Amino acid sequence: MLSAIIAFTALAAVFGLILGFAAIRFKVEGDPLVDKIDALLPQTQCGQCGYPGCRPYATAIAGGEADINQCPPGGEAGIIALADLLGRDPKPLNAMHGVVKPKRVAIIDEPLCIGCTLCIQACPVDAILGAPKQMHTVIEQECTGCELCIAPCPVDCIRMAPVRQDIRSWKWQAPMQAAGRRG
Amino acid sequence: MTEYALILVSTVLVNNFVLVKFLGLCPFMGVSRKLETSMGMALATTFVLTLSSVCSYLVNEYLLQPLGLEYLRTIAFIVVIAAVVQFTEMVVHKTSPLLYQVLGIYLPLITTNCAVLGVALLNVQEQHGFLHSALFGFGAAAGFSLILILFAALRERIVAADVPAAFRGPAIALVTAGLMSLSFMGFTGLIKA
Amino acid sequence: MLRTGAALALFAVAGTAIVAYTFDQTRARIAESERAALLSKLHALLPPDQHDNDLLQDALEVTAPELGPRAVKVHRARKGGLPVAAAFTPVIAPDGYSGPIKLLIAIRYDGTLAGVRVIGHRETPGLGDPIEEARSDWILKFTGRSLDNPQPPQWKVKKDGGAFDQFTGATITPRAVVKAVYNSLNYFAAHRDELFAQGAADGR
Amino acid sequence: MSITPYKKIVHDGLWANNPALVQILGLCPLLAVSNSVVNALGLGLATLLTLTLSNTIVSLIRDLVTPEIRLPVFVLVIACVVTAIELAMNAYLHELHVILGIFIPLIVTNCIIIARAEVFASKTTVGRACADGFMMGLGSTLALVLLGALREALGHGTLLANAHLMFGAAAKDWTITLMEHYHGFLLAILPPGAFIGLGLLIAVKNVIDSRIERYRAQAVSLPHEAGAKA
Amino acid sequence: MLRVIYALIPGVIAYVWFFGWGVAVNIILACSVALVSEAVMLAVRGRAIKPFLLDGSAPVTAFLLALSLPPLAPWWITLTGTAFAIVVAKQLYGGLGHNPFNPAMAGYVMLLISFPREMTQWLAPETVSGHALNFIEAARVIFSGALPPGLTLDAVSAATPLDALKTHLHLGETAETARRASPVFGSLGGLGWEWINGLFLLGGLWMIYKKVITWHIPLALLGSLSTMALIFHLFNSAAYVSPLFHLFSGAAMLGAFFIATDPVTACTTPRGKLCYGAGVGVLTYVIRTWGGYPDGIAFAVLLMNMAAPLIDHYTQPRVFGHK
Amino acid sequence: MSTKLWRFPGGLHLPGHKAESTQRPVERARLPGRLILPLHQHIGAEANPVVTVGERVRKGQMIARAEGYVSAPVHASSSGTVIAVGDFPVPHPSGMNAPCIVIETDGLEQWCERRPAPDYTTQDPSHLRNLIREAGIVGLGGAGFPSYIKLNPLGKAVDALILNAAECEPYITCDDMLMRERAAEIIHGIRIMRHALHAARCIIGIEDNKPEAHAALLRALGELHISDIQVTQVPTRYPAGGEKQLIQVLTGKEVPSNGLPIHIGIVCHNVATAAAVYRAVQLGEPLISRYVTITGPGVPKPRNLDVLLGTPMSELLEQCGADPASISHLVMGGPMMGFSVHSSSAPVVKTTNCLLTGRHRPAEPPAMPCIRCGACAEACPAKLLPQQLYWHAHAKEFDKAQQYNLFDCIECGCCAAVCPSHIPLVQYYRYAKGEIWTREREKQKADVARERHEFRLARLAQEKAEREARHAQKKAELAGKTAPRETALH
Ligand SMILES: Cc1cc2nc3c(=O)[nH]c(=O)nc-3n(C[C@H](O)[C@H](O)[C@H](O)COP(=O)(O)O)c2cc1C
Ligand SMILES: Cc1cc2nc3c(=O)[nH]c(=O)nc-3n(C[C@H](O)[C@H](O)[C@H](O)COP(=O)(O)O)c2cc1C
Ligand SMILES: Cc1cc2nc3c(=O)[nH]c(=O)nc-3n(C[C@H](O)[C@H](O)[C@H](O)COP(=O)(O)O)c2cc1C
Ligand SMILES: Cc1cc2nc3c(=O)[nH]c(=O)nc-3n(C[C@H](O)[C@H](O)[C@H](O)CO)c2cc1C
Ligand code: SF4
Ligand code: SF4
Ligand code: SF4
Ligand code: SF4
Ligand code: FES
Repeated sequence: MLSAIIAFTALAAVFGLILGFAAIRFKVEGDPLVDKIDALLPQTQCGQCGYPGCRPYATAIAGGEADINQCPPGGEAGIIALADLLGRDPKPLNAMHGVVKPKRVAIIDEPLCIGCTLCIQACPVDAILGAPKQMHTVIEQECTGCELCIAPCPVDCIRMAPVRQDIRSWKWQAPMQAAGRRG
Repeated sequence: MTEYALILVSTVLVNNFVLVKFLGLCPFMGVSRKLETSMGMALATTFVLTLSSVCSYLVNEYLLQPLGLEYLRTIAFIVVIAAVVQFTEMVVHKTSPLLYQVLGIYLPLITTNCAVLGVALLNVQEQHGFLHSALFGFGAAAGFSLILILFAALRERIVAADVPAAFRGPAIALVTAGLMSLSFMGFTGLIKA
Repeated sequence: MLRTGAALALFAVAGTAIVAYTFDQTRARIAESERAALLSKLHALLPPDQHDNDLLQDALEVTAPELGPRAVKVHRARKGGLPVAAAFTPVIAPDGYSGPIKLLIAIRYDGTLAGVRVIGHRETPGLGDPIEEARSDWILKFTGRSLDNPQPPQWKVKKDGGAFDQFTGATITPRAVVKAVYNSLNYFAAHRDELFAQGAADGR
Repeated sequence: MSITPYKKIVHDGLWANNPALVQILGLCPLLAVSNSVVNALGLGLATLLTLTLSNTIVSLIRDLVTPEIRLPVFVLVIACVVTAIELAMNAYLHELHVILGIFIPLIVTNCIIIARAEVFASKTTVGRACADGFMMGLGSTLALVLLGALREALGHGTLLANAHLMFGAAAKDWTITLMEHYHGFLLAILPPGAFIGLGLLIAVKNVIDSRIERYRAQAVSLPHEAGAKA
Repeated sequence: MLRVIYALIPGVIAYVWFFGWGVAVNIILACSVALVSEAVMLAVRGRAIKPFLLDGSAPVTAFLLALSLPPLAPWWITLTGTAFAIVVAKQLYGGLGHNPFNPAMAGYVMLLISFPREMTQWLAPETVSGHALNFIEAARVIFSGALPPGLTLDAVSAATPLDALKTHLHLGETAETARRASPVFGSLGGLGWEWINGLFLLGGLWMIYKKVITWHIPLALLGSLSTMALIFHLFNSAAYVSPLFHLFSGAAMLGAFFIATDPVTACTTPRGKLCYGAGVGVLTYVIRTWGGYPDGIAFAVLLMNMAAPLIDHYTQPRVFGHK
Repeated sequence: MSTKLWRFPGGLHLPGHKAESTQRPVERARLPGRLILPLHQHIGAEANPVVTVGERVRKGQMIARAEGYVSAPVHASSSGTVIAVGDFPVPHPSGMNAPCIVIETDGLEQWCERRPAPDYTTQDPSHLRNLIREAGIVGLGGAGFPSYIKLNPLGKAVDALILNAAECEPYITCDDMLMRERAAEIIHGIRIMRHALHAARCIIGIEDNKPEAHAALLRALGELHISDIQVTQVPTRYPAGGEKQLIQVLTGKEVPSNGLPIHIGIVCHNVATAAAVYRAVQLGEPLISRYVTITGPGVPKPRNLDVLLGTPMSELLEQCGADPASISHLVMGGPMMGFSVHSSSAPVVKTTNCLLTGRHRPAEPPAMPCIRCGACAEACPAKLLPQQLYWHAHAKEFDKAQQYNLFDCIECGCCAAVCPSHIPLVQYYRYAKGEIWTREREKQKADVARERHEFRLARLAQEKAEREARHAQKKAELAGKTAPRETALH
């Protein structure tokens, strides 16, 4: 009994000291992960994931609070990328957070705009130009299509339009599925 | 000489730890999604397993046996293992930051890889000597690594396959492991004794 | 750092203490169960009513090529001091299909078999494993046989012109077992008296 | 986190987050000893006991341990619990202990235990920790027994063979023979069978889940059907 | 795929010639089971059925499985084996083209370890047993287990040459005495087996000529197998039989040209194919010579299937314009 | 002559189908009522219109200016009036409309004034390149890459100028006929190119299934007493005309992956390009016409036509005795690399070498899963593993496809041609490449968005801080004001 205890105190003390060192160092690992995750998110900043922007969502994933299938703009590709990074199995997009939509941009019907600047305040990427009492316009290539500017507009002069397709932005589609793939 | 060769063949192929002895399955399932990661894990495990096999032998031989503390074996071994893992961790971190990048995340996982404790316990159960313990540990690790890497390569191919929805993910992975162990039955009887 | 070390040591002490305590509590019982386990195996072949000595106490170790490479423990049954039977464990049948087969063989003083049991083997499941008592009663057929039943040349499997059945598709395993039993009978015949003569002292 | 409702704990442990079928942890004992119902039950109960105790203790001491030594202390606690249990089993269920062999001490490294201690017990109240331990244990025990039953039935055509190892001589005749002169489908009791069997169990669970999912979807009549593929 | 079946036919005929009509019965049974289970699985998975039933892969699987079963194997053996091959080894992975393991061999090995007794009950060549079972009799044996009157199982059955060789060597005899002792041996390999293998060899060469398969795998396989055999034979001809025996007994040729070459489960890069074939050959020899099972082809193929993705990964050809 | 030839990996022997369109002599295509001239007929930036609707233009007059370095101008291929500048159907796999200039021809064929430079040897290369650029000449053999760029050795010593006369794809014979009928022009063009490049050697690579063209070239060389241009016959095997393949066959050198021929001291031009260069430099004529092969089961009288750029395809089909309505599907280019044109009203452009017509679209057999037979890998001239590329592209694992060197695929179509499972492999590769490019773009866009978002957050934080500061200040002032008054009360 006594010998047992002595022997063990010795072992455990050594063990504790060694571990003491190492355990502290593990802490640092956390943060780069958030960056890695954030780098995979589409940065639409739409908040559909239930967090105020992409980075918060990234932090939530890293913290194990959020699942990886909550970002509709990211779509299937986004989820797979996250699964790869985190070594999990991919899963279908969680319908609670919305569905995958074709990419769209906001267009302000300028004659109607009363220059209330509400949309400017809403836009997460400052993609709307304009000053008080002057009509506003959307910088198309900066707009991420987050739709946050739609709601605030008092005169409903903002609508979302699909990004224009032309011969240069066109790309080959995947061939129809191999034989027998129903639907 | 041949005796030691036989020990290796027996632990790597005939009594493969993962497929025949059912040890170290969690990392086997968990860290086999990507080839690179599986290789990192294989490397780390091989090192730790061999080292801890030896250390636990020493502890058992020169601490527990003399003091008649066999009943504390499990506790002692897990302590040893955890210590070895941490030790490896530090050494790697000090010597080669690059290798640390690769192995860093896996090392802690190894503590709860029952292959490691399994080897230690089996060494005692089958009364292996020092060298035998070392070889046994190494062989076990080699077997584990071999299977892990092959499995990872297979899985990378399977994710692209048109697997029925119900079987996607772990299910088909287990079926695959099953077929692997089916193939490994071919080695039975290779070592008589 | 020291604090953590100390704290851990504390936990270690506490833990060890508890375990050690449990150990003390269970030690006796464990020893008892181990005895019982072994005894029950022996009693299957040498029923308690046929002897009055403690089989586990009255044992010795012998090494003989007939009985296999390693040392074999011999438990001796006596009644009123007179030898009744001896149980050999483990007798090794070296040439099984996929490795050695471990046997427990009990032989009465008169040279008849009190029984044979397989206590370990690696034969092919479904082919070689009918030698287990659980799988078939093949092994039980040895009980009561002796060197003159059947005659020595008959101590073979039927396929080799002997008296013992083989299993369909598997001759090697039974062949190996029969051979081992036959050998140990011979050994017993040759060394019977010295086996029982040797004082019960050793083995304790 | 610390205010997980008991209902959720139960559901998680038994189904939603079942250690064996969902988290895929603690596989080694699961596959190794599930070749008969009795063995499975034996190890399952041992695991259950360990989980409950370790979770409880961990949650009790969670305020005493500094973060650095959290892990080692937990490991130590678990190791002690397991050893104690092992000694007890050796004393009172000797044969079973012999059969289960090194897989009892191996409960120490059963990943699920340390995992629960880490992510749950160390962050919540004793009651919940205990409940979680019990439920997780129950979850894996059920999985074990299910797999054990599957393999024993297919392999030998029996159930609960030699139950006396566990329940004493009274249980000698509990053995249920499903099929007389059954050929014996050896695959089931050999290692490959273990893997494939578990794979099938998981698949079955997935099917059930997706059925439930679809049912819900229709109930709520979402425009798009979630998870219903292939 | 149909051309694979054409290439099999000469061998099959020889098979029937030496071992009676049981083989034919097995093949028919296996084919029907294969097609049915394929259709069922496709229906369950919601895939189009017709194209996949017509692609001929299921029959090939069935043929190769049936050819590796004992000629009088009871019907339920063939049934479970084929079903396992198609359902577990093939369809669970997504069917044609997706399965990493050779379905036929997976089925065979499953049977071998699950029902070793039935799987080692081989029929003796008719020239040995002197009994010629016609189609009806064979079918009756297979489905009801009832042998024609006046026949006992022991009379018609015998271990396969490889098996017998193992047994005799196990008894400490030399390869030579073994070959004299047992009637099942022929001049090259096993009695009858040499013809069967020879004809499979022909079929295989025809497939290479027709570009159904490439030469890499068969060459590497047979090459490594005979090299191993030669080395050990020269080293100790008493304990190790000659390369010719290895090439012309068991499933050597069937394996080399029809089984190891399954494109889906083998390596796909040229160098990979060579490694793969060599691996199969070596493993086959190792298992035949030192392992517990008389023939190693099936296990060797499965083991190499396991390694195929890794080999492919490391044997990519140098792409045009790369260093 | 027997010069040492090398061999490129893979490749196929395809039925040529060339005789059909070489029986009849080349004839000028009828002048169409309107010419439709797309602004984007080349690799690089779209040209920029310099004419307005209603404006009268002469033949050869520049109507759209090159925009930037990699670009080419567009010229009026006949005289007439500009009646529209806007989107019209163009030959493109998307079947979309694109910006074009439409000219209503007046049939007068009035040339704008031409500045021939008969003696190019006196010109310095950069000036020649400028002429060629101004003439709107782009590669007529394939990608339509502005030729003047390829004529710029970038300070590197050019070991060999290779003329691609292989014309390896079935059905296409425009280069063949050009060589038979205008060998001299080609030779002159080659010498101009060579002068611009200071190329040490000069080789014309021609497949050995064109004896007449080969003879014509030799004859022309003889007449012009030129001995330093070598004409080499290469074995007929698709895609021997592929730039990289031809270079390997003739020189044994491999163009490095994602490198350019110039990096190994070689420049490769098509023979038609050479002819165009001759007309541009020595006659001062910009690129306004080219030979086009009209062939395939859809046309009764398959032949080659000398076509003004911008001529609607339907007119050419009619001229070859086909009723455009009866033609079920129309491919621009060959059967291997061509793409279907959705409307026969689309015009002929600089890269239109062939119109392949079919009466009824061949019913493609259903694609079965890949059985990894490796036939594709044997056929691949780039020594890729098409089955692996397909496996990953199909599973949308594009990064893996990239690891298997997707971007070394020249989309020659050999793999798809031999695939026993009839998998449209090339489509998968084009799809995968497109996806990868889009993801690159989206990634960049996302990074910008992230910056802007973070910038905004910072700005808001700052504003908030300032507001609070002001607030606090106000408070302080208020406090300062109130305090004295209270004292005063007492
Ligand atoms: C896979 C396999 C496993 C076998 N396992 C055994 C076994 O465990 N025991 C045995 O006696 N024979 C076993 N055999 C059968 C032997 O090879 C041999 O055929 C059998 O003993 C019959 O021998 P006989 O020809 O002398 O009757 C096995 C055969 C195979 C193919
Ligand atoms: C995007 C792109 C950029 C190119 N840049 C150059 C260049 O800078 N210099 C050059 O000599 N050729 C350049 N080339 C021309 C290629 O070398 C090649 O001749 C051209 O793509 C036509 O060959 P193809 O029809 O086989 O594609 C370029 C081609 C492409 C597609
Ligand atoms: C598969 C393939 C086949 C080709 N075949 C020919 C050909 O037969 N004749 C030809 O002139 N160019 C052919 N090309 C285009 C050449 O690669 C190259 O672009 C062209 O010769 C460069 O000359 P250019 O810039 O004057 O067009 C082919 C390209 C590819 C990718
Ligand atoms: C040359 C060749 C060999 C084949 N060999 C096998 C075989 O050994 N086993 C099998 O199940 N199928 C075989 N098949 C059929 C088919 O490829 C196989 O079932 C696939 O694995 C199904 O995905 C073969 C097919 C070909 C063309
Ligand atoms: S849903 Fe996706 S894009 Fe939108 S904020 Fe969340 S992470 Fe960003
Ligand atoms: S303009 Fe509207 S839609 Fe576009 S980014 Fe700003 S808020 Fe979002
Ligand atoms: S040719 Fe077709 S089937 Fe064969 S490997 Fe290539 S893609 Fe697969
Ligand atoms: S298309 Fe690409 S992959 Fe296919 S053969 Fe041509 S180069 Fe190779
Ligand atoms: S239980 Fe997790 S590794 Fe064995």
